[in-house]
Formats: sequence, structure tokens, C-alpha cells
Amino acid sequence: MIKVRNISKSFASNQALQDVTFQIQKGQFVTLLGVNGAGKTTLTRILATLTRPTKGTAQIAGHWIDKEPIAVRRQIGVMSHFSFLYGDLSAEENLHFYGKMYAVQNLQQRIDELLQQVNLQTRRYELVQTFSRGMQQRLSLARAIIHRPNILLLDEPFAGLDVNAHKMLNDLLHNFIAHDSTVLLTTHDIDYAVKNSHRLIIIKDGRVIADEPTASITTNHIKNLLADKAK
Amino acid sequence: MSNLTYLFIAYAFIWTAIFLYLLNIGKKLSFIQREIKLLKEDGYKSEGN
Amino acid sequence: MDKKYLIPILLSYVAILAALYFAFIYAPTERTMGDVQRIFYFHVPSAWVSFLAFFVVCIASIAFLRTGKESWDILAASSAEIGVLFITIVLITGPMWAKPVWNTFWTWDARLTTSFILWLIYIAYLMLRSYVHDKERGARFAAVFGIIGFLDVPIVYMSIRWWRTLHPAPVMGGKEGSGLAPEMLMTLMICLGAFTILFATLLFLRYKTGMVATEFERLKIKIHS
Amino acid sequence: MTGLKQILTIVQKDLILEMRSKEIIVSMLVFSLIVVAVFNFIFDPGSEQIRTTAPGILWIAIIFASNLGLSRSFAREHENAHMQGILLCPVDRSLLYIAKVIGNIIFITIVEIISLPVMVVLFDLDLHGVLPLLLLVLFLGTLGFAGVGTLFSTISANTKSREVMLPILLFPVTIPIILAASKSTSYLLAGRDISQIWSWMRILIIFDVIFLVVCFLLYEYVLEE
Repeated sequence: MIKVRNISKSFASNQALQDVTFQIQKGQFVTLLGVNGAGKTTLTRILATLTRPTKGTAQIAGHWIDKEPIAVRRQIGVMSHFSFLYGDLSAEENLHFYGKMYAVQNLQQRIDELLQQVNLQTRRYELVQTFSRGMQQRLSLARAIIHRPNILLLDEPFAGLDVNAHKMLNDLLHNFIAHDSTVLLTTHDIDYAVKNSHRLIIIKDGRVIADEPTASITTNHIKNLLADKAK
Repeated sequence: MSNLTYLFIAYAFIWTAIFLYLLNIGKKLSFIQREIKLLKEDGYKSEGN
Repeated sequence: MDKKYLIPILLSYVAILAALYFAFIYAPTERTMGDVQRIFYFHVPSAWVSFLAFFVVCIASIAFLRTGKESWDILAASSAEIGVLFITIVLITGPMWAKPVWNTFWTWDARLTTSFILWLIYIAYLMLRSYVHDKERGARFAAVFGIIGFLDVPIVYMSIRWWRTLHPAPVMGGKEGSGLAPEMLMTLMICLGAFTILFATLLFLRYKTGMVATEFERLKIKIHS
Repeated sequence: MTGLKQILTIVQKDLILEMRSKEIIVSMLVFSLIVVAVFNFIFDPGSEQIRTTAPGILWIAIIFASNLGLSRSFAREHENAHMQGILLCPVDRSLLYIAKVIGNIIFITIVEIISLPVMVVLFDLDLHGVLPLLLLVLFLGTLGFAGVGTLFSTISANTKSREVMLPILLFPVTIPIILAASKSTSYLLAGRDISQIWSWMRILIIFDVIFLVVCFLLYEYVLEE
């Protein structure tokens, strides 16, 4: 589903990514682990066609990110620690706006269904600026999957959430992830990554330093990999 | 007389401006070269150790 | 100092000496304006060099947007700096020439006004470069502005000329180049050549400095990590 | 077809947001009225002088108010990374440019429609028979200014001290548009011959086309992160 080929990103003195290559099969839940500034967010942005790599390319659901960015965008749902929601629009209006941008069929029905699922149907007419952070992220999840993407790119979606909101969003997320959807999550939360993903890709200073199934790697090993400065 | 004063001011300005600019580049360049030298020495030292 | 820096510096040194000789000794004194007319031999080449510099900014900016190579960005930045230097010279020497001849420092004629607006545009360009958070995005912003700024040059010139022709403007002593004595024309050509060499040298030095600075940053990060 | 729908969706969204907060239009409007009032105090009320300078004052009010509105409209998209949200949608970058230009033109036009009658009353202008042409000139000037302004405000929204950066970038570059628009307006209000008015309007149209095409082509580069 996702093929990343020799992606490098550098400018002037800043080398954000260096020769990153991996593949993700359909239905896999993969986590990109790394400390802040390791290049995770840059990689997600490249895959989401927000920024261009200096070298290399990637293919998502059969479309090259450099040649058919619009086709790629149709296939992916992106969630980040920013909600991308407008505070001055209601929950429904936000979904309506994004739904129309994706040209979703039977939009009203889809919005009803999504609001039901993220448990916000009672507040659908209220302005998003009155929502708590947790509610906003739930709505943001609905926004990200409004066009029924098969691939989800999640960039620290749980940042700034309290325990309850975290759990709620996590449950929702797992409801949405059908057995055939592909997920690439970016986080620095090791425990969450180990618990939820099939595979871990560890990035450090813009390089992939480990790429293994979750079952074959221990939490301590990951911590060592991330902390080890000399190597 | 005042005619020549203007000529003088104009030329003085031209050469001062270009000279100052050159000086500025030269300063930057020599600063960086010195830093690189220091950095290299540091680098060798830590490798040696 | 490095040999590759020394040769262009010596070359422009000789060229400028030659230009000075021609401007002050070889060229005859202008009959009506007197010696102050000799500003002309450095005023016009400065204007030429600044246009050339902004042209280089535009070309380097297009190349940067197409390739994403930082060296193009450094070239554009270098050229803009030098362009601002020379357009400033134009704006200072212009009034120095105008005051004794037309008895006014400033007229809103098309060339003078265009130079002034160009000065504003490229000062803005340099400010934009120093006001960005993200280096790469900033370089792209500067490239976009550099392209529009240069395309604006003929537009500004045309609009100002159109504006001024509809108003009474002081007569500007004929077209440049048309009424010039052959010796004066020769001197002007020599000075244009000398300033072009000077521009190339300055650009080369500034560009190299920029490249070395980036290289230095890269090295520093490599060693510290 | 989907492209057109997407443009309309974005414009509609911007209008709804503005209807809720009203911050852009209200601040622009108040600002333009203040400019008009201040100029009224500078010149003697009711004098002939003020009537001849009225077109200039009108355009000063418009461009300063537009500058304010443009910087606000992009700061708003910047707050919760909304621009990223839109960029993730399957929409062509250049369509985004068109949508944003349309939105900005609507805001500026609303302000113009309200402040024009105020100016007519305050400056005792006679619009008899020239109103349709005047509206056309206002539209053409707004089109060019908003076209360049949309691009530059996207740039300035991503720089430090963005409120300062926008006018520094925008005003020098748009001088030809401002000049052509204010000249068309003043000829129109002075009751000049239609051929003279048309000569300036023609220039304004040419500048509009050039600027819009160039900005349209360059817009994707300023959006990329």
C-alpha cells in the first residue's frame, strides 16, 4: 500500500531525512517511533504531499506522490495534533466543508453517520470553539475519514489529550480501522506503539535505525535504541 | 567650485560603499574560515582521543 | 589569500583603474555641464549593474524553484545584495549630478522613479529573507518575490513614463548616448565593461562566502551530533 | 467541474466565517473611513483642492484597508493550521489561489461599496453618468491589488512580524496598479475625454492580466511546506 523509496530531505545545513526506504502492506498498522526532531513529521508530510522530498519518491495505493498528488490525497486520511477545524463553524459545518472538498456522495447521510459514531450528534450545531480538546480531536477523526480512505496517516493524534479523551479516541480509532485499512502512526509514545501496532519503524536523525515486527522487539530495546547517542 | 564638490561627493560615496561592502564580505569569509579551522582541529582531537 | 579569489580581484582592480583614467583624463569636459558630468561615467554603469544583478536574482530564483538546489538560492541572495548596493549608488549619485545641472535634487522622471521603486522592492526582498522561520520555505518565498520583483521592472517603468508624459517634466538634456562625443561614448563603454567585471567579482566573492557559510553550518552539525 | 465546486465551497466557507466574526470587514471599513476623515482635516473642507485629490484619497483608503484585511484573512487560516487541512484535500493548488482571490475581492468590494457613498457625501463628488465606469475601475484596481495581495499575504503570514511585512512587500510591487487605478479614477471624476480615461484603463487591464497570470503560476510554490 505504501512504498517509500530512498527518500531524503535536506536543505542547507539541515538534513531532515536520509535515504529512508520501507514498505507497508495492506492492513498493517505501523508506527514510526522517534524523538522530537528525528524526522517523523517531515516524513508524514512528504507522504501527505504537503512537502516534496529532495531525493527519492513514494507510492501510495499505486499513485506516485510527485506525479499524482491529487490521487494520493484522495486515498489518504490525515490526522495530526492540529485539528484543522474552524472554530467559528459548527461541527456539522466543518464536516460539510471538508466533505464537499472531497466530493463525498450522499454527504448529509455520511455526516449523520460519522457524528453518531464519534458521539457528537447532540452537539452538531454548536461551534467547534466551544468543544474540549478531546471532542475536537474526535471530530477531527471524523473529518479525516469522511471520504472513506483506506490509508490513515496519524501524526501524534493523541498529543494534549487527558487519559479519558485518549482512551475514547483510541477506541474510536480502532472501530474505524477495518481489517484492510493501512495505518501509519507517528508518535514518541513507546508503550502505545508497542501495544497497538504490528510493526515498528524507529527513526533517528533522519535515518531508519530499526524496522521490526512488534513481537520481536522489547520496550527496553527500543528505549536503548532511542537514547543511544554514540551510535 | 560647487560643481566639483558634487563630483567629489558622488565618487567618494561610490568607492566608500563598494569598499565597505568588500570589507564586510572579507570579514565574514575570514571569520568562517577561522571557525572551520577550529572545528577541524576539534574534530581531529576528539578522533585521536 | 586563495588564488581563485586573487585573480578576479586583481582583474577588477585593473579594470577600475582603467575606467578612472578614461573618465577623468581621456574623456573631454562636457561643454554645458562641466566636470560634474563625469559622474555620468559611473552613474550609468551602476544602474546597468543593478539591473543585471536583479536579472540574475530572477534567473537564479526560477532555477531554484525548478531544482530546489540551495546554491541557486545563495546566488539569488548574493546578487540581490549587490544589486541593492549599486541601486543605492545610483540613487545617491543621481541627485549629485542633477543638483548642479538642473538645480534640483530630484525629479520624478521615469528612470529615477523606477530606480527608487526598485530600491524599495529589493530592500523588501532582503528583509523578507531575514524574516522567515523556516529556511527552505523562506528561500522559496524569496524566489517567488524575486521573480515578481524583476517582472515588475518594465511594468513600473512603463507606468511611470506614461504618467510623466502627461505632465510637464523638466527637460533632461537629451537622450543618453545620442549626443555624446565619440570619446565620451568610448569612455562610457569602458566604464560599463569595468563595472560588469566588478559586479562579477563581487558576486563571485559573495556567492563563495555564502557557500562556505552553509558548508560550515553543515560541518558544525555533523561534528556535534 | 469538481474544481469549480471546490472553489465555491472555499469561498462560501470564507464568507460564512466572516459573517460570524465580522472582524475583517468591520476593521477594514472603520479603517477606510478613518483615512477619509483624516484627509478631510488635512485639506480645507469644501475647497477645490479636496475634490481634485478625492480619487487619490479613495485609493489610499482602499489599499490601506485592503492591506489590513489581507493580512487578517491569512492570519486566520494560519491559526489552527487550516491551510494544511485544505492542502490535504484533493484540490489543485492553483484553484486555491483563485478561491482566495475571489474571497478577498468580495471583502474589499463590500468595503468599497459602503465607503464610496460616504466619500461622495463628504467630498461633494458628482458621480452623475460616470458611476458604471467608476465601478468598473474600482473592480479592476481591486482585482489587481487582491491578486498580488493574496500571494504576498500567504508569504507574509509565514514570516515574523507579518503585519509589517505585507505592506513592505505589497506596496512597491503594486505601484503600477495603484497609479493606473487612481489616474483612471481622477480622469473619470474630472470629466475628461473618454479616450484619455480609456488609455489608463487599458493599462490597468494589461497590468491586471500580467500580475494575475504570474501570481497564479507561482502560488503553488508558496503553499508547499
